[in-house]
Amino acid sequence: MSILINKNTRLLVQGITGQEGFFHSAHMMNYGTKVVAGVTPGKGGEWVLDGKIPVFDTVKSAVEVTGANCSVIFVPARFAADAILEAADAELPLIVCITEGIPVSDMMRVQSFVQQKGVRLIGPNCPGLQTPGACNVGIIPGQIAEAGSVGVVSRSGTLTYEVLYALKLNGMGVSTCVGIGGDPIKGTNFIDVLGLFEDDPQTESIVLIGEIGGTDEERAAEFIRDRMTKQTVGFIAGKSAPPGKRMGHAGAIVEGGEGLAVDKIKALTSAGVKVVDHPEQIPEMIF
Amino acid sequence: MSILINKNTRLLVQGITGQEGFFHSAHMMNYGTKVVAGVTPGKGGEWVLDGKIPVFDTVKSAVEVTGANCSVIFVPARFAADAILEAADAELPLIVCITEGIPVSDMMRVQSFVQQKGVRLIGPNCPGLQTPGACNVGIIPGQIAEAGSVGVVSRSGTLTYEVLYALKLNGMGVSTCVGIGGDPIKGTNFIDVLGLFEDDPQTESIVLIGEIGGTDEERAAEFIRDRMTKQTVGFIAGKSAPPGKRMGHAGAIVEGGEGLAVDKIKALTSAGVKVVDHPEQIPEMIF
Amino acid sequence: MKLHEYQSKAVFAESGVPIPRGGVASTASEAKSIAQELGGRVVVKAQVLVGGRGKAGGVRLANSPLEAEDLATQILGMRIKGLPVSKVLVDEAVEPVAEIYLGVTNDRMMGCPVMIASSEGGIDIEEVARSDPEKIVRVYIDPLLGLQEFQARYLASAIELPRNHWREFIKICLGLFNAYKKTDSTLAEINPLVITQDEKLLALDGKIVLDDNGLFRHPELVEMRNIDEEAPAEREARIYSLSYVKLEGEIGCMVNGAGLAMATMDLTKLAGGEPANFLDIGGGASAEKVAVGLRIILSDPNVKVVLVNVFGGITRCDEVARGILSAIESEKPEVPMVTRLVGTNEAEGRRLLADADMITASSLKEAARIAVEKSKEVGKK
Amino acid sequence: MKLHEYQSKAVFAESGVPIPRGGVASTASEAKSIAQELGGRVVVKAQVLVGGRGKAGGVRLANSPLEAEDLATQILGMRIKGLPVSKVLVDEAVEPVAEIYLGVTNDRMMGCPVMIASSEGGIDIEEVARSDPEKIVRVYIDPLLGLQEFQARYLASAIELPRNHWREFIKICLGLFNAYKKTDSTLAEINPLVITQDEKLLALDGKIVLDDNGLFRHPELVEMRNIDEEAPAEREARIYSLSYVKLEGEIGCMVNGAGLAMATMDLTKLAGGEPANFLDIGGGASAEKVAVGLRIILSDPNVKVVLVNVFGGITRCDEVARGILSAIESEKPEVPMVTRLVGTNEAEGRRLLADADMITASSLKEAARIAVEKSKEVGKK
Repeated sequence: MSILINKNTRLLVQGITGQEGFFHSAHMMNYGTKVVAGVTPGKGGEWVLDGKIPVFDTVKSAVEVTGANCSVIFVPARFAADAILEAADAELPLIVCITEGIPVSDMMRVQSFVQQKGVRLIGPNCPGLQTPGACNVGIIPGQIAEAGSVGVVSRSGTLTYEVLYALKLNGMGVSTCVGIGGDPIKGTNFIDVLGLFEDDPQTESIVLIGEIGGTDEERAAEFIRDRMTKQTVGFIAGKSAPPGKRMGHAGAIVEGGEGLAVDKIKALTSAGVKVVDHPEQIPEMIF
Repeated sequence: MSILINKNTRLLVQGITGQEGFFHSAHMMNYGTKVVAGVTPGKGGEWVLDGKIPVFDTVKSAVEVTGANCSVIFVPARFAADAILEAADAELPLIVCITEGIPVSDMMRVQSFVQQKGVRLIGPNCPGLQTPGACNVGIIPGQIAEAGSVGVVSRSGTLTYEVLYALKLNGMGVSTCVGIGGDPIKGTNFIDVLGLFEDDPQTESIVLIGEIGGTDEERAAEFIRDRMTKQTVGFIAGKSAPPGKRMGHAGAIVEGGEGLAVDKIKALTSAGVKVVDHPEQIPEMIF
Repeated sequence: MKLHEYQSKAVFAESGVPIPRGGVASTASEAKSIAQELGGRVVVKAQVLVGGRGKAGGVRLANSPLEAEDLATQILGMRIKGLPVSKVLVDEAVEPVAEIYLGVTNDRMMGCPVMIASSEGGIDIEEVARSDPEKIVRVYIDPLLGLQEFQARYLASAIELPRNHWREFIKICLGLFNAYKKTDSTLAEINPLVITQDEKLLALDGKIVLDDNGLFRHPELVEMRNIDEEAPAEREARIYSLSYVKLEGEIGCMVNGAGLAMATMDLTKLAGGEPANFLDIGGGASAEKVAVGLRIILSDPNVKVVLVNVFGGITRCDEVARGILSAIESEKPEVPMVTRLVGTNEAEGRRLLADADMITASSLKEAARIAVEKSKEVGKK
Repeated sequence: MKLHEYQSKAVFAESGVPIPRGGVASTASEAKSIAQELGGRVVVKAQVLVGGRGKAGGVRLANSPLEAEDLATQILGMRIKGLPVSKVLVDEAVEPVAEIYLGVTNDRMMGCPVMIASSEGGIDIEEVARSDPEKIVRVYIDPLLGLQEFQARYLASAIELPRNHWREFIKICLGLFNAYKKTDSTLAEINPLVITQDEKLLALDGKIVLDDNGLFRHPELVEMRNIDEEAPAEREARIYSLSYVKLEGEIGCMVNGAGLAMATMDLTKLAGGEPANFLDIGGGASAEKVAVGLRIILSDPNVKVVLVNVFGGITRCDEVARGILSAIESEKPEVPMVTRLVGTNEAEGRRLLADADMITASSLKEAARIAVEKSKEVGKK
């Protein structure tokens, strides 16, 4: 078993006729993901991707017609909050938002509504999820991971690909890879995913990739100490980042003495996590 | 046993130094209610009611110091939403709002927050609750009911007193009387209270007093049909009220063909409720 | 409190809802100059707070400023369902291609605002609800979040609005919701919202009902109240915070508490009479307020008997009695009065009324029975 | 994006927060006339987007317009922590009786705004957090409901503000929250909020940090950006949507992805070097963007070697190679370049770079090691 997505995931793509949405929909379909519908307001009734995927005006009608149970969002930042709210209102149990650059004020409102509705949001500003061999939701390249027993959870994109690739080169496979995103306020945190991995029989060990900013890794360390039985290997990016500067990701900033890589490494290490110095070291730490 | 309030209720009065709050606090204390604190912003540190009741600036501090577990609100309408929000934020499990005239827009916001917090609001625009012989929260006169086995739930004030008095004249006692209030949007509805009465061993039969406007009574009828085993006697005020006119209570209006007394009486009757023609008939229907 | 069409449309326009060009006139010559300024055909519309203006001849098309003047003269002289027309709205005439209904109101059961749209605009939405319920589409709005674009899009899609109008329609939905919210309305409605021949959306008629409890936040809206249109009794009741509703019967009722007042009316009817009014003097009423209430009842020429029913709690029976005596002294009513006082200071109240020419009853049922009997006796005289 | 003190205070004032009388000047003579208009003592404050102005002599009291002019001349000639002072704020001088801290920011962990107050204002709140943590009071704000009066009252009570100031303080809290919300800020702070000798509250200094992601909603705020204060490299990066942070080391890093860019810097450091910058070219970067990125790196005179690390996904290695070649052609860099390209179109990318004078590495670790070695060699020359 994997977590969150599998062969039965019926995927809806919000923003399917946009450049990015279109490009990645094709990739996801090639991967074998069941893309069942797209939404672009004003384009309902069209068919895209070799006439295979119907486009709807609203999420509600797309879900009613196609039975989609997961949505991935590729709409521009200024429309993304509305898109997430629409998916949450339609009570899609899993919503994955790839979009980067959503205002924090929007995300706070969205988060509050999503929690009220009891649905799960992954992201925003994330690469999505991949259950190798079964389902790919988002933009994680398809050829860099094989199915296996390592669960991967990460705040980063390319750095995660690096880790997946290193695992593959070392003959190790992945149960599910979850990119939770680099924004300060996000739908799903490390501890949510760690809990799912702990309960997933396929997952035998876990790779956690964190970075500077916030205290998510510290909370993860607490959770690992108190609740996890499976082995966890960690990497924290940004040891060399100066305080007060935003390192690309909206959430990657050390502020008021909070969010330092060294504190996160300390917390994880004392919770029993093996924290490596560079991503290519990860495979050798897993046994 | 009674419902919602009893001898262990530790009551906080919001607006205790106002004319109404002060007057009714004295009455409630005379009744034997454990009034433990008052709140009036800017008057924290004073003592009122013969120096027996400490006044606090905030609900939070009042609760911390006195362990209050119920609040009754007497503040003017324009400050009432804030007062309810403050009580809900302090997670007081029972909040009773007597204030009349709160804007509907305020109540919609308040309601949403109160539900998120998981606390119970009674009212607004209600006379409060009384468990005869044990506790009186609000403005129901103290001498018109005896302890007993009849549960009373009502959208009205004086009409309820009339019923309580008629019961008393006929030698019948009351377990708890709950005035849920005459506003269109309120914290607690008939079905909430009916459920509590159904589960309360002391309550053997129930009097439900409704009025025109909305569909609360219709929903109550459904609930009674499906879930209640105890005898319920009903009265609906407003059979002679013309449509489109507001009969005093903000919620007492027949609009768009909805809220007619005749429909409510029909629904209740077909759910097995004995609906009487005038309040003084009620005692003879209870056995 | 209801706003007039012209007032509602002004509120909508402030929130970005497009309305026809036009102006409001109190005289025919004002109407003429507005028509002149607008040019072309205009529509002259009576501004009264009651439905059915059109059928009553209160909405007329004029081909010229002179005709507009003429029609305004006629309409300004009308009474529609008893209400005088003191203003007309003169709008550019628009020939709609389609008529849509769009409104937002409070949903009591859901405890939140609901926005309602229908492709069948231009007629009463309750009529559509009866005849074509599937033509009505609703979205429930989170009171904390407010209306979201996706909800407006859903409405556009569900009423099958042509796609070229979506952007504008969504803007109008958001504008209407904003108007509803910022005025603390209980209803804000555009009916019809039309598609014009040049492919624009326009709010041809509008209605706002304000929440009286929210008026303290809107002194600018309170000023829009036209007191000329209020009956004097209603105005007096409003000023003294009495809940008063005039009815058509002959038994005047004065009661403390809304539920008890309705029950008293109902019982009067059950006993074979007809209530002349609903009147709730509220909790803890002063003698002055009681006296005003009684004066309002007595000012209704239909009233043949007065029934006072007070269950004292915060309200003190002696205070009520004093109010009654004071009104009797000033008004010297010739109709019989039946009183039933129970509760706080009941004995003192009865004592005060003992010398007045007053019938007392101990139960509500008895009081109603006597009042009806008396009303019939008066009728026979 | 940060707003200057004078800009922040203007935003606060619009939301009803009281600020001192004053004006902003770009020249000493403007400063003089503002001082003249204000009368009395004034304070002349350097407007730079960096802390520690006071210690650097950028905030001075003037007893006369002439003195204000003199001080403005001095301050306008200063550089504070490397930033030139191009404007001064001239405010009426106020002698505070008490200094309060009041700020609102986003709480990452709670996912909502938090308002923070302290009776210990006038100093950095992080310092108070270290020395007197119990002097800091927080209220978490429901993002849909917004700040409520009871929460502001709680702050007033918890910082033991004298009661006569509560009403005004609550108004200021609501105003500050409104300013924070309507500008999509991540921080809006009044420090200090002072009680004056005539018992008034006044926002003596203010700071707003805008959410760059929210700027599309605020063209009027974007215009407040003073591009003179940006380093040219930062400005170019911003225009091309590159994430660039200048650092003090000698190894220039160009990477796709923020996390990978940090990891590359970290590894450089682990190998004994110092990164010269953080630079994320983003996902799916074009050759042009890559070339701009490389130019920015090469414009830093400290850079002794360039390390390019690209893990191709959406980003294509051949496109990156083309960008590198184009930058090499135009910039003709003399520093060695180490590249590691993996993933989409990796072979084509390597082929393109084969002819250029370029060191290639296959692993990240190896790339970092070589880059550090090369930087040391350069150093020895």
